[in-house]
Amino acid sequence: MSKLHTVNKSPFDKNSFDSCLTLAEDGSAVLLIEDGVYAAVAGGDVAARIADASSRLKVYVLGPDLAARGMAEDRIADGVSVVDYGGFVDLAEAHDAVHSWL
Amino acid sequence: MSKLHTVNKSPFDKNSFDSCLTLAEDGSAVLLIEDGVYAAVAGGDVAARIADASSRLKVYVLGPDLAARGMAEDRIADGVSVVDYGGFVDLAEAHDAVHSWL
Amino acid sequence: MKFGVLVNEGPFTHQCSDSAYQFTKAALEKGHEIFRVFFYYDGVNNANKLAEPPSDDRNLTANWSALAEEHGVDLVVCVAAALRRGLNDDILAPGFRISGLGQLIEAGIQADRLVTFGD
Amino acid sequence: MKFGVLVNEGPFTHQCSDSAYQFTKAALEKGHEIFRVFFYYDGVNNANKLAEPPSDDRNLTANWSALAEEHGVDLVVCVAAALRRGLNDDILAPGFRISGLGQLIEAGIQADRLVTFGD
Amino acid sequence: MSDLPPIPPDDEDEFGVVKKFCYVNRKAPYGTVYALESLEMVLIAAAFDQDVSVVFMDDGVYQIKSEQAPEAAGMKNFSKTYRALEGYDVEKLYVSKESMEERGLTTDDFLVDVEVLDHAALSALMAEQEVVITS
Amino acid sequence: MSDLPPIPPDDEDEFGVVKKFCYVNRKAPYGTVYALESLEMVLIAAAFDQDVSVVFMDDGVYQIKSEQAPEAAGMKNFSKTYRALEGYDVEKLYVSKESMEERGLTTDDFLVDVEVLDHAALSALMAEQEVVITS
Repeated sequence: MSKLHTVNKSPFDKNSFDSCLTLAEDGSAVLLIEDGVYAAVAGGDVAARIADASSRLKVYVLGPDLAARGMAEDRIADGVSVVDYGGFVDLAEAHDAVHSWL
Repeated sequence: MSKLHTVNKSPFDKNSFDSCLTLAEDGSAVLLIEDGVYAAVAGGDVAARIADASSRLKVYVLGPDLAARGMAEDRIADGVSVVDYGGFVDLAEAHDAVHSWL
Repeated sequence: MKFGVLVNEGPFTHQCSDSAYQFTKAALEKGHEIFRVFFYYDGVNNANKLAEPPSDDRNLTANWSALAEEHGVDLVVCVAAALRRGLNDDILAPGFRISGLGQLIEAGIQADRLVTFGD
Repeated sequence: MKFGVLVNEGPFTHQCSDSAYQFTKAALEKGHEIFRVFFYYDGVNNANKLAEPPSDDRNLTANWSALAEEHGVDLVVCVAAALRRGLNDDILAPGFRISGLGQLIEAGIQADRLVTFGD
Repeated sequence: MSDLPPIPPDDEDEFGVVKKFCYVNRKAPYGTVYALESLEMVLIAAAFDQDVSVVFMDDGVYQIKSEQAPEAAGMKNFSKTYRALEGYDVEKLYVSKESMEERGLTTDDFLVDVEVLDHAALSALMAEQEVVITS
Repeated sequence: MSDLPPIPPDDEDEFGVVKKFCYVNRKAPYGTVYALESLEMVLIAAAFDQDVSVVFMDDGVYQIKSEQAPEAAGMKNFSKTYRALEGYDVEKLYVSKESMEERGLTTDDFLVDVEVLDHAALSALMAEQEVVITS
């Protein structure tokens, strides 16, 4: 079973991002949405955690939610891919189940 | 101006407790309510932060909210006093303003 | 002493409404005056008279209405927040009134303490 | 593919309702089937037809109703969560229906994917 | 809960399909309503005879703390419903070892029997689930 | 905002009392509604001619990030209202230095002019306030 994990909370505000990266099984995908997109442009420790995870997980960020928050795509950490809502649907289809880290 | 600060979030879940302890001015009071009461019985790092702060802040916890969560008063960290809703009102009266860290 | 109370979240969803109610009741019991309780954000949902909590659970809307009835507490719901959330006079519980945000600022000015409850 | 969608928060308060709506719309545009959208917790507030958002803002309730009208999407509001929060048939927006939690479990069983949006 | 659903007969299998449903609880009780209403979802899934697992992690481990007494705070005590889960054949209750220990809790603090899993075991368990419901 | 309150005349002083009102914003915009509705409170306080300060700290610093474009996510762009604050004589905007730096932001990222304060200065500023409104 391969899963799509979504994270919708800022990594500075809540532990959802950390819990997701810790528990997501190898080979699964993580999609950052809503306030979760700040993780993709946070830099520092958060970027290092994404870099660590990217050997075993694929990390995506929802473009419309980044744009909403005024974050240009050139701020995105290495190893993070941008998708739109259609891409979100495609990811949900491509994995066996969706786990939302609320 | 002396303030009563309230914290209603678990220290494990959100940064409200840390932000409050960092920003509360010397001589003010901190009252832990709702899910904030877990800070009073957390032990470990959280208890150490309360101990550090208690030289310059007075820390209280709302008894009914501790009891709601099944936490006996013998788990409470040193330097934390228990009050009920009447005590909450008294604290709000005794300080010049109330700052709720939501 | 005069207290103002600000409630930012709906009943059932956050304990904030319970905490605000318990604080208000304790202040009245100590002989303080409650200048006003102002409901903002999802707090406006406290005033929905259609709410039917399970019979073994508390009914916060009824509790607030009782405070207004017994102690004359002024319960004010923000009109802008209420409109957005579908709360209007047709479904407003007894003892509540709908008015503008200025009523909150007035509470901040006139009350000795403004105490906020939220998420 | 058949998708089920679970919405846990009200419009105006959390982006979750927007995200669920955008996901549902994108799935339909890609030719997928939406088996059901289920509204639980404060998500039931999406179905309140009395909501009047500012004229320059989006109206999620109307958007959901339009999806039901144009694509036949089944919009189900949990009866227990709705009762508590004061949502009943009198104020239910077009295209929504009130039913039991079993409808969510059915969506979990029948849909190929259940996607949850919440706080 | 005020209205527990009927305990299902052993032979109920309404949709002819049994899926692995996993409820992941990461929020504390009482501060928000999620713990209570999530529990209602668990009971319904069981009534539909699905293969239900319940995970308590992060602040969700507080949901099953024993001796909850919310009456003085004006709230309803729903913690006894966790004890009723067994009657609905919901017996797969898991607790995150790291979450429990970080909060200074032990299995003696819980009001129901649970299996304690470390991160690796919990990750493996959740990877097998077909429907994950979070709140 | 759809309906900005009227800009008050200079001599308005409706209650004859001016208090120090401080709005503390600690939440990101769009994920939740708090940023938008808090801004409506700030405008009203200004219309009542109070001494208003606005603090952005923790994720609240994201509220004044420039170039917000929420239209593609189906939401309304209310960020231009921060620029309107000056017209209401709300000129005391403060940002937490530590919060800004932790998020990799600089004052060039903000859509309004702000004063950046470190923890000690922010603590001193907030200690002087008579009414603190948080969300």
